[in-house]
Amino acid sequence: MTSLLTVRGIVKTFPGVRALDGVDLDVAEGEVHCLLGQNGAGKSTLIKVLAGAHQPDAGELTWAGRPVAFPSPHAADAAGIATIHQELDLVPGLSVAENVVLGHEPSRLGFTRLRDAEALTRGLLLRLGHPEIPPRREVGRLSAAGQQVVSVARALARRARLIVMDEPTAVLDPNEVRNLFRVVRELTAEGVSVVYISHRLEEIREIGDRVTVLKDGATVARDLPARTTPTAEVIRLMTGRPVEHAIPPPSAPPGDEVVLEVEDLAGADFRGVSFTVRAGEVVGLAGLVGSGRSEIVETVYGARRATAGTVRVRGRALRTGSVAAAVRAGMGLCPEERKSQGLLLHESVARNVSLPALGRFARAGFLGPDAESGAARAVMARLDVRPADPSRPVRTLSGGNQQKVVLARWLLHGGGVLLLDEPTRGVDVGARGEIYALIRQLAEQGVAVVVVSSEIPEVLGLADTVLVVREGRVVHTAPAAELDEGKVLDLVMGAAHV
Amino acid sequence: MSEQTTVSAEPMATEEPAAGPSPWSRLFLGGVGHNLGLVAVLALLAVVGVATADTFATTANLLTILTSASIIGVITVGATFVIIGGGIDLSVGKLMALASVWATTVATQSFGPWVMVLCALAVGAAGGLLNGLLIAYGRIVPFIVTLAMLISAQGLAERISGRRSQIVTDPTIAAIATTRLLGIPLLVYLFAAVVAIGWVVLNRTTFGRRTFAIGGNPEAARLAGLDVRRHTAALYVVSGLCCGVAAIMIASLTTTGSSTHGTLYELDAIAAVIIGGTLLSGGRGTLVGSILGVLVFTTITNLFVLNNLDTDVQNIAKGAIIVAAVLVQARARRSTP
Amino acid sequence: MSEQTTVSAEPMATEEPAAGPSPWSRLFLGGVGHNLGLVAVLALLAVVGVATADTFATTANLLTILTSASIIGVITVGATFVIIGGGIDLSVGKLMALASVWATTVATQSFGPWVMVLCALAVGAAGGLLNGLLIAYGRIVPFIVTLAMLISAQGLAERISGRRSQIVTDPTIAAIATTRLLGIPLLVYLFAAVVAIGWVVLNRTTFGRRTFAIGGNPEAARLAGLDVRRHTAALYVVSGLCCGVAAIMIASLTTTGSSTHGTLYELDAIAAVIIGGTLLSGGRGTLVGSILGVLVFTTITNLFVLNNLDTDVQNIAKGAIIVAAVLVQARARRSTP
Amino acid sequence: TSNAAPANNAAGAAPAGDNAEPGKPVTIGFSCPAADHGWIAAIAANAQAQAARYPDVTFEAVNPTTDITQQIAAVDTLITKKVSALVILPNDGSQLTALGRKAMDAGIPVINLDRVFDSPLAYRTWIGGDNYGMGVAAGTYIGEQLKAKGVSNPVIGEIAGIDNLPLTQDRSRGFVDALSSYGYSVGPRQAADFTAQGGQRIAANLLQAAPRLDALWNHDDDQGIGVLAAIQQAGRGEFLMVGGAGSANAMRAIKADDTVLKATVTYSPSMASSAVALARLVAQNRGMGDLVEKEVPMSLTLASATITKDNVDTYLPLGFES
Ligand SMILES: Nc1ncnc2c1ncn2[C@@H]1O[C@H](COP(=O)(O)OP(=O)(O)OP(=O)(O)O)[C@@H](O)[C@H]1O
Ligand SMILES: Nc1ncnc2c1ncn2[C@@H]1O[C@H](COP(=O)(O)OP(=O)(O)OP(=O)(O)O)[C@@H](O)[C@H]1O
Ligand SMILES: [Mg+2]
Ligand SMILES: [Mg+2]
Repeated sequence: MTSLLTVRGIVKTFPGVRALDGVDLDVAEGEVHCLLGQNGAGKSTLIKVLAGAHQPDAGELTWAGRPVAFPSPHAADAAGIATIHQELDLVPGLSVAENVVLGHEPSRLGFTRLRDAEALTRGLLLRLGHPEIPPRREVGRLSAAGQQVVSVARALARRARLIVMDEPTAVLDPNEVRNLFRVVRELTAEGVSVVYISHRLEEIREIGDRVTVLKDGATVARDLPARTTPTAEVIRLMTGRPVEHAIPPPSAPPGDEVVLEVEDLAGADFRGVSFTVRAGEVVGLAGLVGSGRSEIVETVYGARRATAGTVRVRGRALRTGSVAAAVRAGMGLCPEERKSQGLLLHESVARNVSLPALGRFARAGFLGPDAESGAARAVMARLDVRPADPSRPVRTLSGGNQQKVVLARWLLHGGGVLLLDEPTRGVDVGARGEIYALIRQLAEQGVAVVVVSSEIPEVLGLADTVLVVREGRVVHTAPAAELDEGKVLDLVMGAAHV
Repeated sequence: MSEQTTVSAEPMATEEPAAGPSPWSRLFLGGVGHNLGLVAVLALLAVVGVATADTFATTANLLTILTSASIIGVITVGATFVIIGGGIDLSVGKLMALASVWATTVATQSFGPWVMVLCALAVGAAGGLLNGLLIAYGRIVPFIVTLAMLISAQGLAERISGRRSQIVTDPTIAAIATTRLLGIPLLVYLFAAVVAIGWVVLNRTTFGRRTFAIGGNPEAARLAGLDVRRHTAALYVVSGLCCGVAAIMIASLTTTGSSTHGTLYELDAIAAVIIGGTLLSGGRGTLVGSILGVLVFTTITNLFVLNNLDTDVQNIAKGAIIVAAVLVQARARRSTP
Repeated sequence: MSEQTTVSAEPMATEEPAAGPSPWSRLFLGGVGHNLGLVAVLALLAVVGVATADTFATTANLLTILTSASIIGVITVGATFVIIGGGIDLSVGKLMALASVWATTVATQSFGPWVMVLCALAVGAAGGLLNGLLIAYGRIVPFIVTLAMLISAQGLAERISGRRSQIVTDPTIAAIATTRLLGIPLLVYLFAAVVAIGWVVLNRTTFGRRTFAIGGNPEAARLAGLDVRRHTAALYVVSGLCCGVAAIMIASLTTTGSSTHGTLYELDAIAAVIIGGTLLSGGRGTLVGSILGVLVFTTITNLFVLNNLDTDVQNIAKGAIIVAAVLVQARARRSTP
Repeated sequence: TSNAAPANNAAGAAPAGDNAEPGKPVTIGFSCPAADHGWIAAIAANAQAQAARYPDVTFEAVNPTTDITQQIAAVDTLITKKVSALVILPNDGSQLTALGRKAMDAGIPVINLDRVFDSPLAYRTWIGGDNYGMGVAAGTYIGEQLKAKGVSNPVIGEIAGIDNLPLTQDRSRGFVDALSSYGYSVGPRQAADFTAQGGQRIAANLLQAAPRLDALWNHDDDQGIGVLAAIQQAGRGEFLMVGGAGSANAMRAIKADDTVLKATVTYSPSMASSAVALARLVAQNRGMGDLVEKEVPMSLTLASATITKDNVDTYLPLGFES
């Protein structure tokens, strides 16, 4: 294998953080090179260096045998590196086609040739298995999964020699992951190299050729064979410790008291949803991306207006369309989009954690300085949020720890009902295990939990009862013990699955 | 409401096509279609006009409305670019005043009309460039930079003019406001030309589409390899150029160059752009909407004068009408797909 | 320039504590600390003042600066709340004018000073409430609502006053501007009191904390169970109340209630808030910064008056100084952690 | 000081008679609104020029401003400096009354120029134009002309200045009163803003409101430039127009007699020259030479003259540049 890209000793510091501290990486032509590491290990920072979006403080890049520097995204692009960034990097107000060609618009005399752009886009979407996405549709109106597909299409449009994918599958369901992998295989067959980042280790095993592991901004292992290195070994390298990444089984059956009752609930895109959650029970919602699960839990929570149906907590009906009422009744929601829906990124951890329970720390509306930081410190310790400093701005925490902050918020608020929408999206294996353990622990304390997840094993492992959602209807309800992965997959796909 | 709830946080839609024959007509209809509310408001104002003033529906009066709209309209075209690109330009009115003063000094006028036009355009573009450089490369927020420019341009205009209205003696420039082609004032053609050019640039050129990208998600635009800074600076130059064109127009219309021209135009222009459906945060908007917004404002003024209302009543009513117009517009938006 | 671009979009920091002795002093120093640049600008202006005008450093002159700052300062306190909460209020100046007119009608004055004060506060609060309801529940963008309010309030103030300055005959109200305690004008105490209350509310109450949350991420605040709409409406009431207080102050200082009061105060207040480091997009800012911003503006004006500069030169210089001040401020920010 | 170079047309007179003799040296403080208008620019220039004619006068002008609080602060500095007399043209008379009172109490005589203070205790002498009289002059001229033409039921338009100012209302009142003595009334009336731009905008729309006009009074010659432009652009000429204030431009147009502008009624900025002369006399405890009284009178209202083609040459030197 000839080496396409060689990275040596890259160092990158942000004010107060050493994000990269001597990273080495070798990418060969036509391989899928996997980059692994915990949240905050520096994966995204590294690929931003490769994309010319960050300038390294030290270190060397060699591209096709020649030393290079990428002073701007444009330079990396010109060299033949295309990047799919972790945060959705699309312009919501532009059409799909315009996003795909952004920066490389086919044009004559400055006039964009929209037809050419649309034809190109249509071809790429077809190749990605999504001919149904109209090239003229505004990107902001697509689902998260649809947007991810557009990001991939955009990278393909560049005809690059190296495509970097930063957690492209976080918002994709199994069907679409399969589609993506097919495309990746086609690419590598043509000699294109792919750097692939994911927290789902089984994906690495399926698509990867070699693995490089980052820890605390440094390379701790290079060029491990992706298919043969034992999972436990990879996790040990990433975390520096052996981690139990299986989901702990429930230690006791749930109680009898019904805490949450949802009856015949309907919203814009779902109908006739009824279920109950008992104290200590975990109910899982399985389904494809876009099947309406998020909409269901958000409607239960009052964040969206229900068109019909009632939600009762401990027998008392909630006012529809009022989050405040739901929170008062003891409900809490960890939303799907952590950053845009869950966190005040620029505020401290303590202030994020105390937000719903703020009144408790005030006397007649007045707060002492750092009134809540003690309480915040306590819940942070319970969840092992790292670093354990309540005054740190949340944006400086890694993804997994940010997720824990949202959980900590509801732990501190202490209601009886917790709604978790994709609680482990973008969370590394280590933190994932901790979140699983926490959900268990809460259930054992009598909290009624609803979990939405696109990862079927996760739903099956966590839930006592599983609801399968398809196109806005609950198509199947069963105890988790009666289901297995294949069966659920059949159910979520429905007739579409052949 | 339906599934739109997900996106309802974004009250505006771009000139995105629904579905139609050619892409050109699609885009144009899109622009109007999304502004049906404003068209309805204009129609309503017209009904009120016809009902309350017999002269409202005369050609002469409609041309008066268009002529009144022409100057602030040209400025609004530039403001639309800046706002869609994620910025704001408070300096437009006084940049226009400065350009009008500079172009009408005795010295400039002695060189004839072309030099006057060039001078106005150059002053506008230079002011815009300074705005743009300070914002894009000096990294100062646009609000502050353009406010400072407003203040300084006003001072400079006063200084140059000695705080006197400078009379336009050049017959060619003076003739712009009095010439008519096929019965329509030249100023209206100029206005239409600037709008047309602006529309084409915004919707049909790479520059225009990149403006949306930079306003909608500057980080994504940067990662896509766009030179966000240069483009941002260019947007303020566009706005400055529009001010230069408007300066010539107002010098001709009032037969003067004066530091008092364009007072509060910045608020009028921004209000027209926002009423027209452009997001103040950038990334989405239509030029057609902005122009409709300008027409709403100008028609309101015309109605007031035709009905001989007192200034105080005019003001009270104007505020209420603006709010009502936006409510109608928002309702119309929500009910159309 | 390089990689900083990613984070440079966030030039400002909150009153977020660095690390220090007591939490209280930490927070206060935090407010000043993050505004070291502005303090430096003020110091620089003071040096220029002492060098160019012998009367600059006199107690009388410094008190003149503070008195001049007091009215726009009170308004800026309200504007800071609104802007941190993610909104904007263009109506402040004319809401103040309306309140001053209403509180000084012959009828109101006949009821004595307390009723006058109550009247001003009620008018301010009512105007703010109307703003707030239209924005929070009518879902119209703040720029448009408050611009409409500016225009209507102006008209109403003209209507009520019959376009004449109404003389304050009540001796108690008139005395506010002339009374001094320990040599310091009562207006300055009032200003200080409003700032102190504003600071405590913003930094020490759940209301203030929620204001930051709502401005920083309204969706997250809503999903955390905050009543974002009610809170947003309340912010405009706070701003309106500040206008009411300012109305009494200006009525006393000028001994009149007039529809001409407060012209362009909206731009001054917003500029002070932004120069003070508050993000126009909301979520972050300090009250101390806003007040320093007001002092910078007032000191510049004072310097100009003492040096007897022409208005035109004043304006040219003022624009340049504003840009320079923000550059100094930004530099200072970047170099402190 | 504002407009350092005295304008070449600055109105005023060299001192004559007894009062020409230099008296005790005095310092005259001066404050007026910032000029964004030819009339006010002329006020500042005239005051400055007049003061320069007296060897015994030191002229201290504070910088002009449109912000009332700034003007208060500026005049305050003059009081602190203990000038011998103050000439004040306030942005708003009511709002500066307290300060005028303060100066008078401190023993500094105040010459109140044009916009009047609320209390006579706040000034020693008031000198200003006659806004009401201006309206009367305009109304009378228009009345005479229309009567001579024998027009019945004429449509008479009015374009005011800033409606918010008391002076605008006084002018309008005088106009209405004078017209009513001819049995006429005002038809379309709109307010502009003393700028050429405002004049153009309002006039363009007003001409649409009135398809036929017989006469139009425009309060201000500065905004009149815009009004005339709009009239020309609309191709109208069936009526006669009267201006206000008396700018050099307007006078030249009247003299040329090629537009609808046939007359203007004065509100001359020469009053600033006179105010400085009065301030000097008051500060030196002298009276007005030709009067019997030993003191300067308490109040002087200047008459508004009507300038037409016939007398324009006499007034041209007093006209101010727009
Ligand atoms: N712009 C920035 N400013 C300051 N710190 C940053 C910035 N970007 C990243 N960091 C910090 O650098 C470290 C590495 O972050 P990075 O995003 O590269 O991690 P990652 O491996 O991609 O994690 P994840 O799996 O959660 O995506 C983290 O501590 C992060 O907080
Ligand atoms: N391709 C698409 N285009 C437009 N809207 C879509 C698309 N896919 C889904 N949606 C919208 O998303 C909503 C359902 O998505 P929701 O987020 O509730 O589902 P989900 O099962 O939680 O999926 P996800 O994992 O993406 O959150 C529906 O309102 C649907 O209209
Ligand atoms: Mg990452
Ligand atoms: Mg979901």
